[in-house]
Amino acid sequence: MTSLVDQLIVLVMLINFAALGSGRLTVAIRATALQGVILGILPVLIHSFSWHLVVITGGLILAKGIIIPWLLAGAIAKARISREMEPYLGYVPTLLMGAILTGLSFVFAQRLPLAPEHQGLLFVPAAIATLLSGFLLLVARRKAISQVIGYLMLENGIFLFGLLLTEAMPVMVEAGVLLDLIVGIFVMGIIINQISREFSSIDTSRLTTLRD
Amino acid sequence: MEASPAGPDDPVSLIIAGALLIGASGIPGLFLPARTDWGQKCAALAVALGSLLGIIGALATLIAERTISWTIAGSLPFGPLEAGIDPLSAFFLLPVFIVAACCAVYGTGYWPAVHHPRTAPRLTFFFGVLASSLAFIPLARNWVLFLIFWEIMALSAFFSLATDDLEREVRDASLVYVVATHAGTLALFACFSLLGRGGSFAFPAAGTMDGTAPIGTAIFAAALLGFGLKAGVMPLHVWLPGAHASAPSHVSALMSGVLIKTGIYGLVRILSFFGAVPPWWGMVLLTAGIASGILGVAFAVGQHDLKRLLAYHSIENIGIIVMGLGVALLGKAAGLPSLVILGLGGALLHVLNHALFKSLLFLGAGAVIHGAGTREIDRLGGLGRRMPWTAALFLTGAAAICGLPPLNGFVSELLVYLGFFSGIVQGKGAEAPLLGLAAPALAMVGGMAVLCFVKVFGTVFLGLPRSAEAAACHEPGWAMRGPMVLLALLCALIGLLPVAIPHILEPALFAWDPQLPFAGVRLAEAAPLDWITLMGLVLLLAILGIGAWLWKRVTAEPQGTAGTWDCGFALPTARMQYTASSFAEMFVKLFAAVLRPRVHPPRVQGLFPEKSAFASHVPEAVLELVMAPLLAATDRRFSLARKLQHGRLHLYILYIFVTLALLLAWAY
Amino acid sequence: MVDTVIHILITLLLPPLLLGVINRTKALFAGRTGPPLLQAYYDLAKLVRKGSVFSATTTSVFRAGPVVALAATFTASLLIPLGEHRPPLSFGGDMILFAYLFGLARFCTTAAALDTGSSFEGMGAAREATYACLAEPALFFSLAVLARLSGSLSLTPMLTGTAATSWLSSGASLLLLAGSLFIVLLAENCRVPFDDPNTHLELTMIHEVMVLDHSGPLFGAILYGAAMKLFVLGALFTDIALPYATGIPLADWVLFVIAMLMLAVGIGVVESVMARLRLTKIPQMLAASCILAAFSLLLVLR
Amino acid sequence: MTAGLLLIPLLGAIAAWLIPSERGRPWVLPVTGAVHLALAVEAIFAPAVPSPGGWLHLDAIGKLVLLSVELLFFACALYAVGYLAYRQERPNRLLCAMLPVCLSAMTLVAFSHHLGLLWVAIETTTLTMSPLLYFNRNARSIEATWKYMLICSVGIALALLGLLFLAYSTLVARIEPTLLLEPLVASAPLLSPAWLKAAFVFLLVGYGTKMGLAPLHTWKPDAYGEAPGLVGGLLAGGLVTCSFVGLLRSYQVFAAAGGGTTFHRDSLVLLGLLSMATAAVFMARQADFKRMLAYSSVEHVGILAVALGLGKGALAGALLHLVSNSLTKGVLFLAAANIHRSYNSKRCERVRGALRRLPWSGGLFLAGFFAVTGSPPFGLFVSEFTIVSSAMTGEGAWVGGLMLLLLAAIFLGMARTVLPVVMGESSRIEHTGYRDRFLTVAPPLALMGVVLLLGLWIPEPLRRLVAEGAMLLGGNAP
Repeated sequence: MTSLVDQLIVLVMLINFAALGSGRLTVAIRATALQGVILGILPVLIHSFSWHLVVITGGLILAKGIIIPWLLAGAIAKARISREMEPYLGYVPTLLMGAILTGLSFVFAQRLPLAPEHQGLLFVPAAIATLLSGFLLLVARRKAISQVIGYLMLENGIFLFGLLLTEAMPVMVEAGVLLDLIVGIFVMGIIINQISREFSSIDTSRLTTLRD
Repeated sequence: MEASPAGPDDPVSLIIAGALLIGASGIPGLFLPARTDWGQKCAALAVALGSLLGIIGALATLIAERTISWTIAGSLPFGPLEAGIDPLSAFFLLPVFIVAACCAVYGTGYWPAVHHPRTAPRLTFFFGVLASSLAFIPLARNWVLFLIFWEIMALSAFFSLATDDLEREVRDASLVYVVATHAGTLALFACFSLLGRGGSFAFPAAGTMDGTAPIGTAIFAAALLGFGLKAGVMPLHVWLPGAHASAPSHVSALMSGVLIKTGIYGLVRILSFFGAVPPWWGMVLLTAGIASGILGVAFAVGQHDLKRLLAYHSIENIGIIVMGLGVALLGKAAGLPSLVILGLGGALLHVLNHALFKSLLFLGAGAVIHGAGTREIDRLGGLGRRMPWTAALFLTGAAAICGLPPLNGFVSELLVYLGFFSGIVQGKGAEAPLLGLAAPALAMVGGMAVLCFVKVFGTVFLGLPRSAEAAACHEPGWAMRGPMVLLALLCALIGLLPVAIPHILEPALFAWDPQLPFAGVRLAEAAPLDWITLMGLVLLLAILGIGAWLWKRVTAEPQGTAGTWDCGFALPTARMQYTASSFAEMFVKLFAAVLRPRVHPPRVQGLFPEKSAFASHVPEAVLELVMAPLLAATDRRFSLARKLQHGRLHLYILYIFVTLALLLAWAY
Repeated sequence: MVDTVIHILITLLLPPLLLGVINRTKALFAGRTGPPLLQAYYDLAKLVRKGSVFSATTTSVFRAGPVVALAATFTASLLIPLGEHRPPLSFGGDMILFAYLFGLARFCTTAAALDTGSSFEGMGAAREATYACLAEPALFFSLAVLARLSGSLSLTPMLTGTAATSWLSSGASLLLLAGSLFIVLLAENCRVPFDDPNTHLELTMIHEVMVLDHSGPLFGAILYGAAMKLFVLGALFTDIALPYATGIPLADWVLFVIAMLMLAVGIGVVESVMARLRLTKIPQMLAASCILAAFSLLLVLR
Repeated sequence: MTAGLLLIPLLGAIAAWLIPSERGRPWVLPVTGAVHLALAVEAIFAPAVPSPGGWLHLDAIGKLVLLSVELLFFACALYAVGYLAYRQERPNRLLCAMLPVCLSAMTLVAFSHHLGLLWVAIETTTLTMSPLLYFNRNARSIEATWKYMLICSVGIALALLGLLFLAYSTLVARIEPTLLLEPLVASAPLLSPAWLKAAFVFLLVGYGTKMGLAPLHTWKPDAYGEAPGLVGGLLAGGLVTCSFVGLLRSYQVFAAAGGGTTFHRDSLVLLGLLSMATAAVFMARQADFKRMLAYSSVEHVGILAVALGLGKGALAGALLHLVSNSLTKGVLFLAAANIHRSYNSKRCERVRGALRRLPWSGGLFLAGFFAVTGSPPFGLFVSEFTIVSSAMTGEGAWVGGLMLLLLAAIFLGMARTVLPVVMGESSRIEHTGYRDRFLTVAPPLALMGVVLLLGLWIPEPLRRLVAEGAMLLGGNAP
């Protein structure tokens, strides 16, 4: 079981690189969606069965695998956005940075003691690596929509870690977190729409009128 | 002098009632219709009445040497708020009430509501609040309470000062003032926090702290900064010239006469807590005093704005006061009680004297502005003919501020001088050379003050009018003249009858240092106060005798009238007279290294040159030549740093990331 | 009482003679006969009997100026010991009153000068007031030295009795002090090399230019006041420079008068052998006198 | 009552959504606010009873937060009526519906003793505010909204990870995993220090972003500058307070954990001082008076952080500061909004002489300036003086000194912006016809009155609340 879990986690990390290296928005969206689905599957593998778990699995897959990609795709279609990522930082340097950050997250994870039942699992480094990859996307991509993708990836990293604590988190809180996430993405989608209407572009490098 | 709780029949209740009456004096005026001066007149009456109560209360406290304390059940998180009065506080209350009453009455003539319907009610209100807070500050016995009154004073002074805010100059002055006063308040935060380390913000008893401990040094430094900013000690005086010049004259008089003395009060009060002081405190104060005295008057000589010039003289006189304090501290450190008595006595008496003659001068300057419409000295002249009262009163003030006998300025300067000379005679350590330097320095200050006031008086009141406004000037009404007459009389009274001074001064000195009464030195013995009366009379008799005889001779022989000797020049005009700038030119050149005068020479070209102009002025050195460039340089640096807020979102997110990374790196 | 009367009489009568002696000395040096010794008395007597002409610009300040100046100088003269004799009035701190009375006199004469509205008189007043700022510290340095040496705060003990012994104990310091005071004496009384009482060009004058418009009895008061100032400051100088006393009162009075006349001769000699300084050099000279006095103080405080 | 407090605003929101009249709809806000205020006052005076399970518990800190949020909201709600009456060209349905939702979320923040629930509530406040930033519907406001949304979302996500770390530290310590405050505080000394530290860093950065600690404050000037005044006031007074509660609750756990490390306190002091320095730098020559207010907010957040980092006596100061700051910010933003509307500009070079054109608003702006800079006798003086003096008492004297220096620099910068705006002759630019009216002046005036009161006399119940709150944080009572 443990090896399957670790394989899935490694897959999550590989998806990070896919998103970092791809030049297409749709690829990145699908990558994060796939991550979301994996996040939904993982708790079933590490915890024993409970209805709580079912709700979480269902919720995660529904939110991250279906609703959010759909919202984003809708936003792209509505705002008639070209499908390029338009990086500030080229793809190869981004990938290199991603690799370095993943390495660093392993170093950092070394410092943190694990609970006995999680010994040997890659959750912590993978979570941090995903978080950092999300950051990288946020920092290195020009388009508003790609920044949303980065934010999603960052969230995925956090959820990945959260899976270790599924039992500690009450359903209500979990649901609230997910709901907030969805509403957040929804609002972001609306804003992107408005941006594209106002600036006839969603290139965030144009959003620099407010400064000192 | 046991502290006793306050009762309703105490003199302090008179003081509080008076202060409250003054504070509320401006309120009715806010609600009365504009264009009536009832509110203003009632307010002046209330201030005068309140002041009378206050003066009675303060004198009673001084003469009875009472120390009273009580507590206000405060609910701020600093515990109960102690208040109280002792002779030292009462002494500082005297100038507050005297000057406030005079200025309030003067204000009805100077800033009449009929002519200033928009600003007069506001000004009257804030003037009352200002005067009231000035009266409450010496009553605080708790740092928090002190700070509250302190800031009410600062803010109401700001609003009074900014009355005429349509003038750019006034706005600039208000800005500088408000920044300086807030900086001072923050320094006091530090000072009072250090004093309150024990957990209580109540004033410690006099002589209970040790000044030689490091914490004492920190307190002294913070107090010097905070109170020095308010008092206007060089080089912390930056706000003072502009503020005093720009405020309505009666507000200037109150600010210069009383407000800046609260800084002195604070310093004196804090120094009273220390039983043992290191000698270098006194040296620091003495040096600061010398610097303020000499530089203050030197800059004054270079001014040709009447009120700005007077403002620089405030710095000079604060310097004299601080010199006196320095002598007192040196005396305390060296165990020479006569130095303490003379130095502190001179300083405190000069506080009172300066309040009297400086407010007299500012009110006189106000009368000049009122009568001739300008405060540019070089546009005035010959005012004495049409404004004889103002001229005579201004002359009295001028002679008093120069420390000339037989007026009050001489008495207090004499005490300070005697402090110096006693130190020179008795001193053993490093203080003697410093005092040996201080005495000539003060003498030089006196000489320069004479130069400056001859210049002012001569250019403004003597000679011929240099402009049409000056020619058409008029004497102010009695509402403005009366207060000035009172102040001038008080100046002469103290100058001629200083024998009464120890009765009100000694209790204050003994409250400052409780050990002092046992030192066996009395003010009346240490200073020749009775001789001053005698010498004043001799001088007056000599003047009268010589004058009478000479005048008899003059009137006995034929008298003729002619033009002034003009060396044969055919067409002299009034504009050819020596101006204030030309009078000061020689001096300003001598001190050019410090004063840095700016000369804008005319460009004369060709055979028939066009009309051209010559102008020169002495800038406010610290503000214009140090602070402003410093601020500009800081602004430039800051605008580089402001590039960090560039509007690029992805880099903002990078900031978050970097912060996170750095904190994690620090944590692990 | 007798001393007081003599003091006042000498103070009132001697000053114009000093001017005569100075002028006579100068005349001798120039190989002239010169005016009579008592010429100043004749001038004064003439002036008080002359009519006055007032400028139309002037006010009462112009008229009061000479009066107050003379009164202040006279009051100051009551504080200074003449030779070894106590002055009529003496108290702790009188030296400060002494100095400030001259300040009062200066205030009045310069204000009176400005009252005429003349540029010339303004110029003179400015010079007078500016130089005084520099002369004043030298005087106070000297007073500080004397206070330290005598251990007292009054002119009388400073200048009588102890001076002679002080010459033995701290002669160097007193020498510097005397030098400084002599410079102050010349500067305050507008003598060469600071000013030339006999000059005839308004632009170069200091004291004389201030009184251009005064006439008649008031001008007489000015001349008399100037002579008295020379006398009083001269007495201060001779008290220090020539501190010899016989112990016999009458002899001491004679000794003092002789000392004063010697001083007048000395001034006459200086005026004869020295040229006037350029106006711009005067502050340097005064600063030098300050430095002399400051050194002197440093020596006694050491 | 708790349910009422949470649900009544939601009802108000629904009512606002349903009312068709643009003119009548804003009145929902003050009505909701008044009812809510009445209930809240009752709740504040009632003894605190934890809800079953301990999720909701209005302790002293919660009461203080509820009080300040409540007063501010009511003032803003009343103001909104006058403000929206003037700006009828803008549809106000979203605004009127979202503000009560935000109130509900803020109430939940005050009540919440479950850190996860607290997080959800704080995130909800963020979300409800974002549409309101876009009230003016122009390019600038959409930019501001986008930046606000993205940066705050990232920040709050980091705070979530911090919470998860905190929960995991219980797991490592073999304790029943929980995010309830009381058990966490009780078992704090047992928790894994390594995880705790990591949790603290993430919580600090996360909530710090939401609060606007430098250098995480970058969204603030944009959002505050472009939002309508009342929204700005709620952001600076309400939302900042709520996010600070997030930090306070976490701090409770770390303070209880002890363990000899001062990392959490040092890092708070560092970020706090950095925020004050940033405010000082950016306030110098600030050309836009609403952005200036944003930097003032950064400054005060910094002061709060420093106070929290100093601990002991400063904690009471921090709690007082929290209350006074939110009320003062209300005054400043509402007055600034009036000035902005009257001149149709918020550039300092165009706005001059506000005291002449709008005597009340100009005066309030000036008074608010003095209050916000900690001048006696206003409320912030009491708190700042408490903080500085407790800094001076301990080993943090240099912190106190540095704070004073920075406060002076900030005052200089702020005075140079505020005084020219209010003083002098009213600038010649066209008058928009917006004048001081009762509904747009009375709310900030009332808040100003409270701020003044807090500087002169702190009511006994409030004093007690502050003392209890400081005890909860591990400090000593004043």
